[in-house]
Amino acid sequence: MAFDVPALRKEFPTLQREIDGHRLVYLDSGASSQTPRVVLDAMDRYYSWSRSNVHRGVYQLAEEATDLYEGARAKLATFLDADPRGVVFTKNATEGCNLVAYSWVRRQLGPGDALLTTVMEHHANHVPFTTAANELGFEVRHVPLTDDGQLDLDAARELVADGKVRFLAAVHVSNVLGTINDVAELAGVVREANPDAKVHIDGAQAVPHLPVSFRELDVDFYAITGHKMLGPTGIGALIARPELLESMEPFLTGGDMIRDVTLEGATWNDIPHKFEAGTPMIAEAAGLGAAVDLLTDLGMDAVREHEVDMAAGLLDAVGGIDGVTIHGPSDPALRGAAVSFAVDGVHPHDVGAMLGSKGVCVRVGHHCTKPLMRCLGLTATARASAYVYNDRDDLEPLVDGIEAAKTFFAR
Amino acid sequence: MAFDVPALRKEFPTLQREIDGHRLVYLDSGASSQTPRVVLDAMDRYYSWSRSNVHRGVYQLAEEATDLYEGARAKLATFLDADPRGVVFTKNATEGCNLVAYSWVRRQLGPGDALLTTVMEHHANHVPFTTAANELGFEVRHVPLTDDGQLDLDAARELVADGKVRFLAAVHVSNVLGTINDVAELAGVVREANPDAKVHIDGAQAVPHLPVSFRELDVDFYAITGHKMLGPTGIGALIARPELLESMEPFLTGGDMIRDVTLEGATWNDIPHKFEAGTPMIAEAAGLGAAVDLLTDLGMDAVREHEVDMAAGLLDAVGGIDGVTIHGPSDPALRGAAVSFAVDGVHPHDVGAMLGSKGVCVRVGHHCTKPLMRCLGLTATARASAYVYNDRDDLEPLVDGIEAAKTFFAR
Amino acid sequence: MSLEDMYQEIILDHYRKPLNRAPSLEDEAVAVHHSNPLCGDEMDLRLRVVDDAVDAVVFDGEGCSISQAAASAMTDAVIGRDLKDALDLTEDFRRMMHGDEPARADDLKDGVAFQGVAKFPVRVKCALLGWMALKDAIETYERGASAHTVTHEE
Amino acid sequence: MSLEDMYQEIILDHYRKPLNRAPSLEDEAVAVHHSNPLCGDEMDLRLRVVDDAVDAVVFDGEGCSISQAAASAMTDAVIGRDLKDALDLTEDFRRMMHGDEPARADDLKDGVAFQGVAKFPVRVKCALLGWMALKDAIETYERGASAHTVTHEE
Ligand SMILES: Cc1ncc(COP(=O)(O)O)c(C=O)c1O
Ligand SMILES: Cc1ncc(COP(=O)(O)O)c(C=O)c1O
Repeated sequence: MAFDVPALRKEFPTLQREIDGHRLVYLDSGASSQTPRVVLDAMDRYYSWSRSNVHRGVYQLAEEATDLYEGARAKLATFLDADPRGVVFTKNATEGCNLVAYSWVRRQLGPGDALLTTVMEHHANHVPFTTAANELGFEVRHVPLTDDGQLDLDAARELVADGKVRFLAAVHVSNVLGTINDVAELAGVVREANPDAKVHIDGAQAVPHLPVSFRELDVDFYAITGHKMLGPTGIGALIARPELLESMEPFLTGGDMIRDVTLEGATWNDIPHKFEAGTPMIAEAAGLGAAVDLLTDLGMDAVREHEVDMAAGLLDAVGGIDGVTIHGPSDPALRGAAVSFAVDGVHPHDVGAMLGSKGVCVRVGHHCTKPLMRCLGLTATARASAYVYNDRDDLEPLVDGIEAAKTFFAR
Repeated sequence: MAFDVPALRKEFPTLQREIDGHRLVYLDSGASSQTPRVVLDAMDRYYSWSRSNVHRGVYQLAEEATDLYEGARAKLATFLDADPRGVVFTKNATEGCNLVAYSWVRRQLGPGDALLTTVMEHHANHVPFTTAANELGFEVRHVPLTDDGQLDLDAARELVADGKVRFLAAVHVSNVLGTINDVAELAGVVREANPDAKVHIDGAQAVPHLPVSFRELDVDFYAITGHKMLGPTGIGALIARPELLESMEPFLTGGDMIRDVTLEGATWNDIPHKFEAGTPMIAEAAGLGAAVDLLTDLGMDAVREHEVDMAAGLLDAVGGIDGVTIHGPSDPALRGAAVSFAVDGVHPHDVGAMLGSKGVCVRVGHHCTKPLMRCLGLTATARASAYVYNDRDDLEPLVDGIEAAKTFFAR
Repeated sequence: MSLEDMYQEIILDHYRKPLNRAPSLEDEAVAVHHSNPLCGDEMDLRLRVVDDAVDAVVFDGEGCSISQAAASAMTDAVIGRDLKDALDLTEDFRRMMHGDEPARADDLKDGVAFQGVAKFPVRVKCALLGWMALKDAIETYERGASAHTVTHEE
Repeated sequence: MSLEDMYQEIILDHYRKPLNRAPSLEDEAVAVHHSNPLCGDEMDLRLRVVDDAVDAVVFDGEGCSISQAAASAMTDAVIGRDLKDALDLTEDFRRMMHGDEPARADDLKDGVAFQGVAKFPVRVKCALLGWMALKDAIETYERGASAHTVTHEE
């Protein structure tokens, strides 16, 4: 591991907290990550030194704010190996998925067309498209899972064989199973059957944890969210091919995204501004820029290496408990460090509450993936998800808490 | 004046800055206000103590984060005299206007219908509706101005006479003219002709500066934005009648806003959550809550009183300069403290640049109101806008800078 | 926040040995199915009415300890009460879950043990699931219907 | 950031006494109208071409000192150049506005005085307005057309 976890952990204020005398063990980064001081400082610098609106200001504060905002866009573009003209800031990944649903899917797909997605999508990458399908009359098809929680690419090949699939929406890394999908290959399957098909990937759980190159993935749209990648709340981004953005009608309209407005109508600003209506998330962009700097400093290869180690540790430690079943791939190399599990005879809520009382934070519930839960015959799971500030010292409190829940709730 | 401006000013970090040896005189709060330390502290507390995601967490941090977020909603509801179930958090006012355009107007209006708006709208309250009109074939009508920059209610009466107007979108306080519109009366005009008509008000420039009661205004929708009311960037809200929200289809879809999801479709969560898709602006809500507390402490009546005084001061000081013309009402009681002006023979950009070089921040351009600019026969104005931290000491640098621009750019 | 604030022994007892937990009921008047999709709790509740009173009520389903125990304690508190009174008691429990002192603490029987749950907003809906199913069953009965399915979140 | 960084005397001179500012041009080949709606700048530019070279160019319109002065200096730098060369010089100016050192500083004549504007991103588009209108006029001419209107933002 190339970075020093205990030293890094010191940079995250909330992690210094105790809960009822227990050290806080934060294993819910899949829901939202902790925020390091450098990110808070970057936002504070904006608020305390350059506080003003961006674009078109003729005074120094406004120039600085614009530089911060556009500078963050450039940083994010470099981090994801994308063209800054294709980086649209959104409030979260969900807005990015909706942008694609409104500005591309709803304007392109209709009766006779099909959209391909998977059974493991987060609601963010599912509901915008099924809602559109129900209103506009196109078909939705679902790539099923193999037994070990991978996407079934053979089934996908059959699903696209009739050439009707014009759009793919798929998740890069599952927030429940941890599965890392080979989205480039899946995109290839879709494009082989229909070279004009467009591909949208939900990268909310990928970008925080793996090196991602938008150019290499060679997809059309890619949604991310800041609060899961050490950044602030209230910001995300949609990465897209610039020429595709140029051809699309805007989604949100209003100030800043226009070229000209008359009483009768409007013409649009250049991309990416065409898709950013109203006053943007200026402080949040500055914060996200700082988060990207930190991740770059840590090195995404090192982050990934650390997480393979944490995934292995979680699978061993939690999977080793009597009566515990783990969902998702058993090979750490095929997955992220978000590990969902079931404890025989103890409801996930009770597991989570017991862990919470011991300062161990995990998420319980359907994780915004109800269709996947139904596929797996589950209603809820408990999920421990690790990130750069976790290390193997965090496993013991987790295991102890699960054992305590078993004892406490034994019927 | 009930509060001590010099003492208050100390609470705003950026205002302590100097620009090239000049005291910073911030007169661009119409674009974005300064942020006081209490707001930064509230966000910092969330990030440094309770950093986690909201809703459904079974550990303490998540409960605290949820309380912060929902607590901010309750504060905002009290501040605006509205039902918290009708308070939908958005990323800015623009998103609020788009929500109304997508979830109500686009689903209700069609050929044969008309939408009433005014010529003084900000693009945020104009483009979402004209774009919808152009796509769906309903008509858009515009309330014109009287000579002193007020809405012409007699003309409005004629515009609604045929009963076709089903929707009104109007600005509460103009960001260019400063005019305070009697939106309750305008709403009455529209409803008299068509009792079922819905009314949407853009309150972005009103809520920071005046006491506003959603209940008393008796409108259907009301959009606001946090960054103009001492709050952080990245958050706003749409206030709406709960029963209306209940009857509407959601706009953005994804996690958190659903009740149940199957592969085929979804059902929606209760309001207001139905309209809040994805991880919300948690820190931003906490910050906005603190801003609302501060405004409540200052007292909105006192804020308004202070601004009438500042408007009077600006009108006298700037209007008194040779060759300067002021746009908008000349009576401070009828307007906010955003004052647009033109300097004979000097382009607004040059005025703004000169002022900026002396530490005086004003906005120049069309202020996202191109249709209004065309109505007034202008292409741009310079605008000085005051807020709670400005006082009459800020007028001298403004006047000196305008005089300097006159000299420097004299042809 | 100690876990014991919420999981009193009395709650665990109901969880471990639930009262009136059964998949069917003879001469049932109404069957309702309630679920809380946000937690994945599912509950079937069956009600037998005699002389406008709760003659019998059983529940079945899946859920966390709080939802199961609360349903168990609920059945014990409402059997024998006339329908109107059972609805009134339901309202008392609901208010308690939102932080009020219960007005009918004695009538709630073991239900009062759930007062501590009010401090854990995310679990409130678990405690309410059985009570809300009961309320729906009574209202369904009063409407003259015999079955109802509700997917809800308090 | 002193204002003088941007408003050099040479710029103010062009602003106060613009060269080739006129509402019409005899034997004009092309007329283009450009506007920058974000600032409200408007510019009419007319071009006369003789032997594939800029024989004359005039501009008119409304805008800030930077846009007016830059257009004035532009006319002075391009009159007499053949069209291809004028386009090349335009590109050099554009690059300078984005922070590069100008490759043809001498040919830009007073245009080099605008180098400081590159430090003020919001004013860059003002400085470019006249040059972009020229580029469009030449391209319109080369397409064989005689008029063009562009609403743009650099
Ligand atoms: C009158 C008015 N409406 C709407 C807006 C848009 O606000 P935001 O940019 O925060 O969406 C503004 C701010 O510029 C405004 O002045
Ligand atoms: C896989 C996946 N996609 C999308 C999202 C939505 O992200 P956000 O809530 O930030 O919009 C999440 C986060 O919960 C996720 O895990």
